[in-house]
Amino acid sequence: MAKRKIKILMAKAGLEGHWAGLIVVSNALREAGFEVIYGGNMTPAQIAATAAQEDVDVVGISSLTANYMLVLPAIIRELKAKGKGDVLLMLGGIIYEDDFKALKKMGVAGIFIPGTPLKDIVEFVREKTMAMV
Amino acid sequence: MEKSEGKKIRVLVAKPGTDSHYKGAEFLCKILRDAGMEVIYTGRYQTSEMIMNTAIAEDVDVVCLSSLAWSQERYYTEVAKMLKKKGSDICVVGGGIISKKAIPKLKEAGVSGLYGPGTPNEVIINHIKERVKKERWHEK
Amino acid sequence: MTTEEKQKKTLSLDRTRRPGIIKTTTESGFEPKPTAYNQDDIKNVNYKRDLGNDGEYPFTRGLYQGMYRNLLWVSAQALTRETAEKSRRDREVVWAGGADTIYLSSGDINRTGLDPDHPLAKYDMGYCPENYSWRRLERDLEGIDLSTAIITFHGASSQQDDVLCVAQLATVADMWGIDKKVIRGSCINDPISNAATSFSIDFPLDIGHRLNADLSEFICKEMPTFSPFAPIAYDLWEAGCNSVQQLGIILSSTSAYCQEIVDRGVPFDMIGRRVTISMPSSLDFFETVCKLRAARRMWAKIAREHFGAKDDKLCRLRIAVRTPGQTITRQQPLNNIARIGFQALAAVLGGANAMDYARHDEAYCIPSEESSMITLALNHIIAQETGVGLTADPLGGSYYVEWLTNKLEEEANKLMKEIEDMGGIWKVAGNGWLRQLVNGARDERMSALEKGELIQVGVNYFRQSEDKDPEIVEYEFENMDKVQSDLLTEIKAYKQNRDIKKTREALLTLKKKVQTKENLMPYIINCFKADATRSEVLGMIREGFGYSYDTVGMIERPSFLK
Amino acid sequence: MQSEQLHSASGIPIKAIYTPEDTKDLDYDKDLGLAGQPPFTRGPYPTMYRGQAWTIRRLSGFNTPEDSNKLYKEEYALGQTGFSVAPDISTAIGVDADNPMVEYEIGHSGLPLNSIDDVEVAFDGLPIDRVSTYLAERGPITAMYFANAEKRGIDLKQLRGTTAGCMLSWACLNIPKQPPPKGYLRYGVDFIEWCSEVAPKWNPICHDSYNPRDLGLNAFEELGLLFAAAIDFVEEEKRRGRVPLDRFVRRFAFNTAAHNDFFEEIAKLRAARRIWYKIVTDRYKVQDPNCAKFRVHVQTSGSTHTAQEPYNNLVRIAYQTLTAVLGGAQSIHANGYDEAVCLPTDQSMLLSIRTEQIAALETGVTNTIDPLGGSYYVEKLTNEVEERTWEYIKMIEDMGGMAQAMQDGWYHRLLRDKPIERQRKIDSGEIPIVGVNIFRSEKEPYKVPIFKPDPAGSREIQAEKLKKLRQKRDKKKHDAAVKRMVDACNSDENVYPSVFEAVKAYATTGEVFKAQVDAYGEWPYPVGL
Repeated sequence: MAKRKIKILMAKAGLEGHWAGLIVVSNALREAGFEVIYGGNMTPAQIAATAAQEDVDVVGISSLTANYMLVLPAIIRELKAKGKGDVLLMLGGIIYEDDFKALKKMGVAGIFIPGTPLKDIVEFVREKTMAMV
Repeated sequence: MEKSEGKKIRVLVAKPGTDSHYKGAEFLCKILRDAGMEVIYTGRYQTSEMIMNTAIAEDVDVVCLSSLAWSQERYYTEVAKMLKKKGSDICVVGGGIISKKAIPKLKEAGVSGLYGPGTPNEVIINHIKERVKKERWHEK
Repeated sequence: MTTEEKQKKTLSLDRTRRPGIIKTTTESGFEPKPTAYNQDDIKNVNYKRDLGNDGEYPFTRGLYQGMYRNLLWVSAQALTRETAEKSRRDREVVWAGGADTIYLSSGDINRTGLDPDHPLAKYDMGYCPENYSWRRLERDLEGIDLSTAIITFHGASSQQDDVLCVAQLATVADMWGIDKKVIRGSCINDPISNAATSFSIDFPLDIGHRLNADLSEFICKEMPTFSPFAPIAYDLWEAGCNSVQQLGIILSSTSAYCQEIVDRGVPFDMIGRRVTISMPSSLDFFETVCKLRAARRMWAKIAREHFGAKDDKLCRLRIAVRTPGQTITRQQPLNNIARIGFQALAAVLGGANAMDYARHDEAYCIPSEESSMITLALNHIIAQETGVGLTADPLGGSYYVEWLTNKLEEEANKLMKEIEDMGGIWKVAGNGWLRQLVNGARDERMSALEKGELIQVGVNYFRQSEDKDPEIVEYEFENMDKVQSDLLTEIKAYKQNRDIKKTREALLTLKKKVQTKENLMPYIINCFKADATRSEVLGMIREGFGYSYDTVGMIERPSFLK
Repeated sequence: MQSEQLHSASGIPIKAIYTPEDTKDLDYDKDLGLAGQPPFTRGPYPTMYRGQAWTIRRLSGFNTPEDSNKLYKEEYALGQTGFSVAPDISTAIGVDADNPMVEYEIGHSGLPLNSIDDVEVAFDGLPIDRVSTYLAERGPITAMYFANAEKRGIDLKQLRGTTAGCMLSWACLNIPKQPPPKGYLRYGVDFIEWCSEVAPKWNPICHDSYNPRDLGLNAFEELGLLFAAAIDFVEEEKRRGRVPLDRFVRRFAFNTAAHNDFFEEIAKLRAARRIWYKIVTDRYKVQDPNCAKFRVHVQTSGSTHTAQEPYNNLVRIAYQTLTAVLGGAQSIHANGYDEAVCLPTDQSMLLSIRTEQIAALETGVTNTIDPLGGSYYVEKLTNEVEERTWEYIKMIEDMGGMAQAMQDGWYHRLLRDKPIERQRKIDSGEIPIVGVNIFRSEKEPYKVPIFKPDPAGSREIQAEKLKKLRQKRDKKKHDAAVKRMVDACNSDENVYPSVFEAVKAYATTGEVFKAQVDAYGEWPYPVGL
């Protein structure tokens, strides 16, 4: 049977405006053949709702204001509540190295700082979602 | 009476080892003279023995050692030790490009100052005056 | 905090309006006019005569057509560690990072003319290569293809050291059976700036004079792709000289050195292609740019008018630029990255042919790998990101730049004339006049710094209290006691195991040859081949000239030479 | 190793050498003139940095007004010569801290300013009567700033500073609760009219192309947007005819980004001055040349920074700063080298101030005015940039002007496509970035010190303050003032006199913005993939 397309929700946690990174990565993933839902700025509740409604496999969050330690727990909580606790969660932007551990523990599968080659991100998603298709 | 105030402070400015950077040392001589001290300059390429001998022969209060070479840590401590061994109470003050690591060891050996490039003159001068005052208290 | 600094601080807290610039004169003391420069200030400029296109006489706008579009400047990085192995290890890192040359700079012992077993060397040995024998140099060059490498010797203001370095290199080439003609590189070989600055041991000028000519002649004939000399204005800057003084002195020396070998019957064609000077990129941005442009134009004229060069290619002056270590501050070391950046950019805008950078941690330690990599990145950022290399001489035509270039040339020519009238550069180097000039310049700069007329941000302007730990990683020497005792054992063994009769003969022949007019280089090379050490070679030359064997007068001639 | 580019960063072909041939059509008096003389190509003021160095300022602010106040005092002590205030996102979108919508935003990438009280705290003890202040907002916060100045007994007529208020940068931040472009235009023009009367020395607007530029636009596209937007404002006032145009444009300020292409950035600033002069005098026939001075604040470009080998950014920042100096900027913000790694540490803050001081006081580039003036290359490049900018302005005007182009979604499509295009060029190596796509080091990168803000708690603090504020303020007075403000918004009179009264009656930031947005309804940004 034909492989189904992997669905990815890309969103900015909260309201900050630096969305160039989000757009660039979303576009790269789409060009790599994934189905990308570009969410733009969303609250944790909106992210979870969309994730459930669209039944996505991956959620990508971008943060450049160091608010991720506040937002991610909320997002994960909301996702679980919506029964999407199993999505592949990735985080990109200005992420402090000393948070990596805590984030991984929280369940963030991939962390990408500025300057990461796009192909690395695409590869990451492909690898991690291999089993899903 | 207190030497450091009464008699002029006598300083030996010395350059141990093969380090050839003389500008710092010569400039130091100038500012110390301008500050009213008697200054003797050994010139370059001195061994610790030579420096110690001159220091004692000239009966100076302070030896200022200047070097931008990495041997400074050992030369400075050596000169300080030799002077102590000879029972002299001449103080040893060091300057030059000194690594952060070396500073505690040098202080321990009794070498004070340890000023790097860009130190304001008055800081050095005051330090020398203070140091001499401290070391010469018994001559009151 | 000193009272003066306190005032600065309170002043800064009470600024009602932004201050204008504090120093309104250029490094050489020119006072630019208060209004913008315009075409009236360069009325006298004739494009064809004074500028010309890139790669055209008088090369004001650059030596080669298209300049960096086609070929970037050579990027050099001096790096030495306490052992040959470590030096190689770290050099390979910077080579991989984009450094172009094998840059061998000597340490205090070599520059003073001593061997590691000299009493004065006991604590100083081991921080640098200490190539007392040709075999030590061979170790540095192990596995390197001499026909493709660029080898830069920097005797750091000790000319006799340059002579011995090149002699050792020639020895290695002979021993490896490599044609010396293919070896590319350069040495400083500038006894006059030694005499002017005595940044290294005061070496007798008559010996320097002879060795300078011998080395130049030897290189021109035997190693035609190697630069016979690169007079070092860099040292003059460090000693306090401004751009005018640098240009005047260095170009006088350059033409004096050329004259020497021309007088020995070497055609100028054999020198002209390799004429190089080493310039500092000083703090003054535009003076640095204009200084390089002026130097090329001045030399082109000298080559054509004085040395009668027919081919314009023989009128090219290559300029290797170094950013001055003296501008590196111990206070807030990371500020130095911006300083090095500005100095490097100015040199590139001036059309430098080679760059060699100070490192931002120099006021604490020998360059760490980190600081070296940052400087390399700086080099690549200018080359690849800023786009300044897109066109040749991008500032050409600027009213201010052309005015300043003219002004520098004009003033420097005056100084050259003055030197000429006093009997030439050798004369004034010998009679102390040059040294006086330099000392005067030094005192001026020192007092300017003291008075705060010359500003060093973080040092005499907005100085911070220094309790904060500077954000640098110092390079740490490991186990120097062992390094040094190993070195002593090694040189002892080397002296014992050599064929002492052969060594003795070679050395005594050298000493004899000093009295003749013959070129000493082949005899020096023979000494090295016979396993003589540097200070032995030097000792023989000195005695041949009637000086003491030891440069610092501490030791006697070794018994086997009695 | 050889430089591959043979065209400038914005695609202008660059020849191997420029000669007098390239500038033979240059008419010195018409095209350049001396500094301080029309067309101001060589600088807006006759003595430039010889008379007065540029303002050193950094956009900053974090956690709370209290913490930010400490930061501003520190910056000033280090030699910064102006304040530059970044409101946090909640303030930027005009939502008060106690609104659940901004639960995670308080104190992030700026400071919250919810009322005149917060403004008072933020500027407590700072010499705002002598030093100029830049407020990265649209008007309401400035009204609070003015009110606070009045309270401190400072004559508004003497107050110096700038209000950002530019639709370009706001729109591309893509944040909610924004009015449509025509609403922006209306309130912006209202604010300019009001300022030109109550605070004539204040720059009522700073047309700002930094954000779009940093999203991947090139030099002349940046200028094109900048001037197209400025023209919209003038056209609007021309239509209204409430204040004479010379008074209206006199204090226009501009804000651009400094990128890597060294000479193109310098040429850009020189061209910009000539273009603005032509717009004001030729197109709008404003007689007083002082109204035609392009006065610009330049910020080094964050998008050129790398998280790899962060200290390399010190070099980029130094060169970008130098382009601003050689280009004749009036005010410069050198970024922190670590902005791609973390929020700037106090060390990086100090370094960026030092970088500007080294350029100003050590390099001697300030010794003369427009030092590159006359350079065959720079003059030619200046002309090239100017030409292309005019074309770009025309293109936008053909779309009905900047506001219309935004309304139609053109602007946002541009901002969506440019970053993608830029990233492609980086991946393909067309844009070389040292340490990223060339000379990328395989080794473990060295560590730089990290600053981690902890705004946790800021929200509670601010919410608490608001609670107190709502209790303490005179409800009757407040409600009346707010009503007047709402009425003004819904009529076509100038809203700012009523805003001024409202904030003095302790109307909150949220209340002011709500009134303004409600009058037009929230504008849904046309952004998506």
